[in-house]
Amino acid sequence: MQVRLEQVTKTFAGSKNTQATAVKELDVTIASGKLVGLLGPSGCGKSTTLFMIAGIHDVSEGHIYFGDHDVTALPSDKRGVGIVFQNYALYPHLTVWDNIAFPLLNAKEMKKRLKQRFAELSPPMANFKAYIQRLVEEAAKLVELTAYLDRKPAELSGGQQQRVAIARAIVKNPSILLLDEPLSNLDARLRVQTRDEIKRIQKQTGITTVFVTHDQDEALSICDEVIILKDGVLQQQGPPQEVYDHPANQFVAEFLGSPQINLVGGSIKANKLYLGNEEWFALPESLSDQPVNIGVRYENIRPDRENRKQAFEATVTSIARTGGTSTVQVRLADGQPMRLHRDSDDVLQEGDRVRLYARPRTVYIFNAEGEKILQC
Amino acid sequence: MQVRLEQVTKTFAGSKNTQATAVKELDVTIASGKLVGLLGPSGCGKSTTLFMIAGIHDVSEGHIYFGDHDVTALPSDKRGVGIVFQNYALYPHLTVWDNIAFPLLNAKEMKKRLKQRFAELSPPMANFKAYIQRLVEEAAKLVELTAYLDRKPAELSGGQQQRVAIARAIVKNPSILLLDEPLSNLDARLRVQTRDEIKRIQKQTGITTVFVTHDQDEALSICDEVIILKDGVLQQQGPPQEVYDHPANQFVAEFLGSPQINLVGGSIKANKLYLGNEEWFALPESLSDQPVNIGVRYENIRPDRENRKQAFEATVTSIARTGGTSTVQVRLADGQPMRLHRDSDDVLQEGDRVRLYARPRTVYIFNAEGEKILQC
Amino acid sequence: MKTQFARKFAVYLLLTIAVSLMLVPFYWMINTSLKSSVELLRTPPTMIPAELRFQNFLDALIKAPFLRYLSNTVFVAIAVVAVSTAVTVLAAFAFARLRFRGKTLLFFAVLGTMMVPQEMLIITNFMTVSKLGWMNSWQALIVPYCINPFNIYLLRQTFKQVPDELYLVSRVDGVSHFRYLQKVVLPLSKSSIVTTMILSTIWIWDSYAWPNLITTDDGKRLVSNGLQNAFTSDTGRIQYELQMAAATMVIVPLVLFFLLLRKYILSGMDKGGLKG
Amino acid sequence: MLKKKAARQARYDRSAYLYLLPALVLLAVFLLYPILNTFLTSFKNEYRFLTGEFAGFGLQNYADIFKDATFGRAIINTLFIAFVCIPASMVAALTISLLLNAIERWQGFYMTLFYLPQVTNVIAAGLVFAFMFNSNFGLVNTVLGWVGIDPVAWIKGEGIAASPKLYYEAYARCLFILFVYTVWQGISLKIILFMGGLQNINKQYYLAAKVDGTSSWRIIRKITLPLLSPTTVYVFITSVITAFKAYAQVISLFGSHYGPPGDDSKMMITLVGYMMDAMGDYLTPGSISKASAAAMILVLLVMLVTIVQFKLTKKRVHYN
Amino acid sequence: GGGNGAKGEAGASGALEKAVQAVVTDKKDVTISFWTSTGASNLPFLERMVDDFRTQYPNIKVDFSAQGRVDELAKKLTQNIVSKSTPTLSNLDASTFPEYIDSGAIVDLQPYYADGKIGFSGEEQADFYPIYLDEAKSFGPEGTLYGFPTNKKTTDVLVYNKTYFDGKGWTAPSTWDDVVKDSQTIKDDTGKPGFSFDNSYGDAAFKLMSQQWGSPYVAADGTADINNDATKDALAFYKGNMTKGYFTMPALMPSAGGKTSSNGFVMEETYMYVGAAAGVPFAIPNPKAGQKQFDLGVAPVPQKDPAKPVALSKGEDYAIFANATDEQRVAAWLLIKFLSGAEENADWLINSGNLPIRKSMLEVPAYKQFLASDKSDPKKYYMAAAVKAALATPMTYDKVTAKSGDIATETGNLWESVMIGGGDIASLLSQAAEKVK
Ligand SMILES: Nc1ncnc2c1ncn2[C@@H]1O[C@H](COP(=O)(O)OP(=O)(O)OP(=O)(O)O)[C@@H](O)[C@H]1O
Ligand SMILES: Nc1ncnc2c1ncn2[C@@H]1O[C@H](COP(=O)(O)OP(=O)(O)OP(=O)(O)O)[C@@H](O)[C@H]1O
Ligand SMILES: [Mg+2]
Ligand SMILES: [Mg+2]
Repeated sequence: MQVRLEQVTKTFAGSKNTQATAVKELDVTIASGKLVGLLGPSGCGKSTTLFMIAGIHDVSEGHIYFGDHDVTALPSDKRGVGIVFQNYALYPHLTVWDNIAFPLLNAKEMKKRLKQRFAELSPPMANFKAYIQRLVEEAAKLVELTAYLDRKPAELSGGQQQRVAIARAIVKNPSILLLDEPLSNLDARLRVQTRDEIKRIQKQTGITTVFVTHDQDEALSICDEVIILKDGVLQQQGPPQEVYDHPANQFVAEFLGSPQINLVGGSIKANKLYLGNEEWFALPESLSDQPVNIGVRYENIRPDRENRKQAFEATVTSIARTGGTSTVQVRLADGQPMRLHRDSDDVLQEGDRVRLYARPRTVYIFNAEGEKILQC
Repeated sequence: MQVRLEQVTKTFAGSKNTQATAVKELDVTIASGKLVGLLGPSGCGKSTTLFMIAGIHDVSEGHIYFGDHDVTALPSDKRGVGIVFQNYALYPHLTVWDNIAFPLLNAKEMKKRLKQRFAELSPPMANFKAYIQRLVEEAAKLVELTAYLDRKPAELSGGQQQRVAIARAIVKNPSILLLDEPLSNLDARLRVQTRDEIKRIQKQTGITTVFVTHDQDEALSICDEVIILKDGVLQQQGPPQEVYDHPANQFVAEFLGSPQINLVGGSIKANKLYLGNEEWFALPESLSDQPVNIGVRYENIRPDRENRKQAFEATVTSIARTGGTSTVQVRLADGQPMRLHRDSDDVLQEGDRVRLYARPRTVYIFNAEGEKILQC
Repeated sequence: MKTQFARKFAVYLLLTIAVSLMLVPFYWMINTSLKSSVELLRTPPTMIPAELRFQNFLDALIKAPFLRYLSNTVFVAIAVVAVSTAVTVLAAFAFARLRFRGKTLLFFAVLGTMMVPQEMLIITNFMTVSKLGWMNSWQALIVPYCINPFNIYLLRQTFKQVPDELYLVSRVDGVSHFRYLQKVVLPLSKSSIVTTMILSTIWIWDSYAWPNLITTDDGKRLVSNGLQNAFTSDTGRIQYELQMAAATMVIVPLVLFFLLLRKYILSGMDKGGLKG
Repeated sequence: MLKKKAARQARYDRSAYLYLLPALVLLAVFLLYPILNTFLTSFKNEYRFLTGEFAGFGLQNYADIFKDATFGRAIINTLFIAFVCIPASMVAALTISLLLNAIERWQGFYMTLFYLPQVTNVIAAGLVFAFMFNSNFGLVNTVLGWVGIDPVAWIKGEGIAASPKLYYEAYARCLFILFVYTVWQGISLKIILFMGGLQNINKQYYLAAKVDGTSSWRIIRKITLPLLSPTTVYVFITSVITAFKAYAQVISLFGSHYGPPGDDSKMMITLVGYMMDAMGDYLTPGSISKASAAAMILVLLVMLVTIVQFKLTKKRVHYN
Repeated sequence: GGGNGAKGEAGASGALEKAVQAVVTDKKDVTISFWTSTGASNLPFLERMVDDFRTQYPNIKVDFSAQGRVDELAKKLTQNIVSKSTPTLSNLDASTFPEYIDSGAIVDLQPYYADGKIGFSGEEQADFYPIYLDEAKSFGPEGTLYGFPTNKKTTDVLVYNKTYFDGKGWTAPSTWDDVVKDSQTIKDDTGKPGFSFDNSYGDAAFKLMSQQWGSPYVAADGTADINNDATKDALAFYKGNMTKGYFTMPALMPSAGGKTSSNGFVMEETYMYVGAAAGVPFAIPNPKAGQKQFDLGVAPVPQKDPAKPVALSKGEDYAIFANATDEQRVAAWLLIKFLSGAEENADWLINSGNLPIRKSMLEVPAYKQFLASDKSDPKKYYMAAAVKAALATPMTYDKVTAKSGDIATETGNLWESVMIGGGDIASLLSQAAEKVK
């Protein structure tokens, strides 16, 4: 199912007669069957957007469509979405099993659909209860909770609780799945595993899925598209690699990429790009003279072994190894810092003078307002 | 302050007369003034350990020492620790300001200490209230919440709530700081920033800090030491790079490192290591013949351009670009998969046959029980 | 450690003192119920009956058809508790959770009815009931008790404390309001619901004027009427020892009822499934 | 704009009326209708209950009431119960509840004991209080004797009609007895309600505060009480409303003439007492409507007080 | 409201005859309901009488039930009048009658009383103590009989400590002067007040004494007449003796409290009191309860002027409700008549201590035997003594009015206020008179 937000705005009435606009005139289309990541800094309106799609928050202005259907006024129980809350929202009095089975057993629509599916089952199963049991167990297995089905939420660790919430959302096979930071409390292994599993389920069933995350790795590795918000305003939407490679503005460039992109001051003078005071390369387009910020990602800066013309000089100030790679900190001629990545076993030493280069197409040029004015 | 756990065990009485051992005979010493990361899969007992240190959970067996002082029976309010709960535990009826100021204004000990510090302030401040105000504001600024001081928790986003909890723990400058996944809901930028800030504060004040995280990057980049648990049992303790480079067993090797370490089946025959069926290299030590698991990290596998003897052949099956690097999936001669990292702009193609090698000292050999039997 | 103990001790001591003070009338009731009519008149009164006269209980039972009154009361109480709990829960849920027009107004109407003295309503209600032809009927004893604004207010207050997220997630899952009420709100609000049930029961147990007015048939009397009427002589003198013996017997079911439900009152609202 | 409004409307839960239906029907029949009837009756002059005849509508009944000095006394006494006795019994109940909440062992046992007065027979309670304040051998005087205080004649009316000083002394003593009785009477239920409320507070908050080294007293003040506020407001509002309807306790303590023997001013009368007296006189024309007028004034007063309470407490009540 | 009454009058005799024919002759089945305020201890005796009636009239089904104290019963009746669901027959307090009559809620019994077939013969009518019928006749207008005396009649008597009196060589005082004289000696002798007057009915002392002193209490036109010199004198008399410590009140006795003197009396906190005849058993001392053993004496109430004795009757009367059909009325009347039978009442009177309402009752052997009880059964003995004392003085009644209840409350309060509170007699009297106007 396609989800379309049309000029959607959400304003909260604060406790002291103040108003907070959490989402502003958001225009976004989420194509049917896609897995879309919602990214942005804390407090940018991700959860709010999700809640509006789910029908939990009223839309202050604008419209939301599921397919061709305007659901703006549709109550949440009629929207047929599945959701994982950022704070889990498990039923505290129910066991894990009951929590997962809750939507199956207690939603009329759902039950009808399940009964039908049960009837069409091949090979057929003996009874409906066993079918439910199987569904719950499958979901539990997926999130590795099979051993905990009898426990109450209070007896689970944080990550285990989160997994129950995921199982509960997935078990009902919704037509739209909304996940609010579903993996934030999981360890790396389980995280990768669960996200791959979500991806698999999503692919298999074609559920349109919106996925809030603050982890770009996650976003970049499983999402078909990402939507990037800042202060409730849409910044960019597109396939993750596309957005990564072609950030729409300085914010996106800075936000995506870990470690953060290198940003150094520079300027355009007579259609030439200056890195600090040093001339770097000539621009393919003509742009007015102005001070600019130049963004280059770590991995796009390499030692220049071929003596390229466009290389620039720097001094290694420190080297930090993290896991398999080293982060090398260098200083440009005018003192601006920059970082690059090298393999851990590279032979650079502190104090070395190196020549570095980056291909022009990996260099983003932003004006003073943070708008991207050029990427070759 | 040094924290020492001696044979600490924690057993929960479950709801149905069952017993769950969350932590088992844990022997750990956290050196004074260190920042220690507590790692392990979800449900392995991290929070439980933290709660026992804080005095929130009673210890079922064993002893906990702060310095030379046995605190096992000391109530939590006498322990002088600061804590961030995994689920924040913000006071719902108080504003952000009040939440942060809560420990400053409501603990007698604390207030006494603050008054003293206030008296010794240079330059001196006009009144104590202003001093508190300043402390709260500093903490709020640190977590970028200055604009939200008047709000109640319910009016904050998930990440904002988490930041309040961090500010509340940090503001009181505790002698031991316990953080339970304090950054799980923050976006990458804020995450890096906050963790650096925590590191800075920790360094500056010398607070012994225990830090639960599921993010190894985090652990590896800021922790002085990491402690790795599995099912409540200590697996390894040591400086992060040390643990990364010299995992004590297969579990640790698998757990640390993202993406996960390559593990391929092999065997030892006549003191030679076989990768699948292919002979790889001779072992420097003599070991009995046995089937083994061989672990090699992604970044330690490289295309062999120098035609080394110890290289092995593989076929590229797929290439996935994520951000700045590509993950290359290859198949060994006997069909076992392996992955390696390359720069995104490497020229490998699917179907290419490549020769790969890894230095022997980056190769871990585990026996069938998952114990490490050799790392050259 | 020492202060810890001293503190605990002080708490128990205070509670014990408070409990003793509270229980004086209760003790007096039992004390009186075991005295002979002769000893009852002794001045100053004896603190412990010189001779425990359990005969009083038998006498009380013989004097009035107490078992009948008691079973009547139990029947009415069960009916009232069942119906009024249903009515109250539904209304309280609507007030606590649902959105509808006129909510504030209706809620204030409910609150408003709490303010009118019950005694004033009896006159009109008597007319209503007699017009309905309910005189001397079980309905007349049951139906008017099935609405209690105090309980609606109490439950609304409790229901409001169930975390919003639980409601939201069940709505998103397509769970109907009723199901949500049944499966989530009720289990989480056990303690308050049980409290209202106990209050309703006590209400029935203690109510005197209305049942007295509406029943003229001895077969439908409730215990409170029995208590008042059975032990009063024509000269207005009351046989206290019998009355107290009867009173003691009458409250036994209430105490048992409370003991049975006590653990629910102390169960509280589980909030373990939420972060934040 | 129009469209937006339509959207809003659709978000109303229509089924709400279904949920309310049984309650509203019963409410209308057994509460609202009688209230309306009372309201009408209060304006009927010379209303004769038996025949329903009356001499037109008017404010005569209200005028009569306001001319009556007894009515003023009823208001004062009622306010005393509502705003002196009730707060005191709330504080006592809250204190006991907090103590109860602080213990684990025996908690249920103590709860049960505290609950017993709630089921104790009203007559037994009345008897025991009369006995407790008996001037010769009452418990209170006995205890006072232990600490060397002379016995006090608690419910004593000698000479009070002749001497204002004696009258007010007697009045003060009666108020004291009423105070003790009212506090005692309401405490059980309040403890039950408070305990329910306390159990609903997430223990996590206590943990967080405890780790910070917050003293128990501070925790109570800064966390327990604010989070208990919905219960407290409920208890307060309903207790005050109940207090305004106080009647049985003054009757059981002071008899149907509302005072010590020798007093004919009905010094301890309450609003409902006033109403009941008028109602008790139901055969006298005009009497029932006078009672109705008193009831309406009572309702008006309670409503006023309740609204003020709501306004005052609204900001302080915390729901999650 | 008066519809029923009007109909009753229009076709009175014809309808009555028809109904009598149906019930008595044709033995047509008819069901009546009968409510009583009789307390639990005496109820079985009344029940037995009703049972006897049922046996005698198998075609009349009687729903008999006790409905609590007389004031509760009255409240209930009033409600049921409004909702037109009254019982057929009930007993009522005298003060209830005027308003019930006024609103046509009850039936005039005169036609039944005088009926040739079911009424009372002249001889039978003369058998009743006239006071009771006169009082019933006084409820309504001239010539009507809206009530009919029940068998629950009593009056106040003087109870005294006979052992003490015998010790002094005294007999029971018959005048107030005697009472004062004896009290003075008692005071000097024991330091205790000699006399107390129950105020369990609130207004009893006020009513009795003011009338003995010559106040009309209720004027001929039915209005209250209490603010007069006679009343003032009576009050001043009692008050004066209280000040001297000769007289007391129940509320002032340590052991009594409340409104009855008997508890103080058995503790010898006083030596005489005036109270209800039926309450005499409570004045018997019980050594097991730590009380000193002494004998009682029971005498008629003291008088101001023995030549013009005043003693007040207390009790209830039957009424038949207008709601009832003609046949039910006849049946109810038959029950009333049955319940006033002499033989029938013996057990009731013996056990309840109430006064006989017919002279012939005194002749019933069982009752005769009761009156002759000796001390071996102290309770019976003293109850009989109380009956004898009560019968010794001719009784009177006060005409009831719609305001009777008010007057009683006011004067009751006034009495306490004067005697205990020390209030000023004149001003309190004028206030009270104002209030009951
Ligand atoms: N109150 C409890 N009763 C029973 N079992 C519990 C309780 N609390 C925790 N456990 C169990 O103890 C184990 C350890 O829990 P703990 O909360 O320490 O895990 P954790 O390492 O913090 O995990 P996570 O990363 O998911 O938060 C888990 O398996 C959990 O289910
Ligand atoms: N109920 C509310 N009342 C007022 N403001 C609110 C409310 N809920 C959210 N906000 C504000 O709206 C903004 C967006 O909130 P939202 O929860 O959507 O953020 P988010 O993107 O999900 O952040 P996070 O990653 O921290 O969860 C925040 O600044 C938040 O403070
Ligand atoms: Mg969020
Ligand atoms: Mg945890």
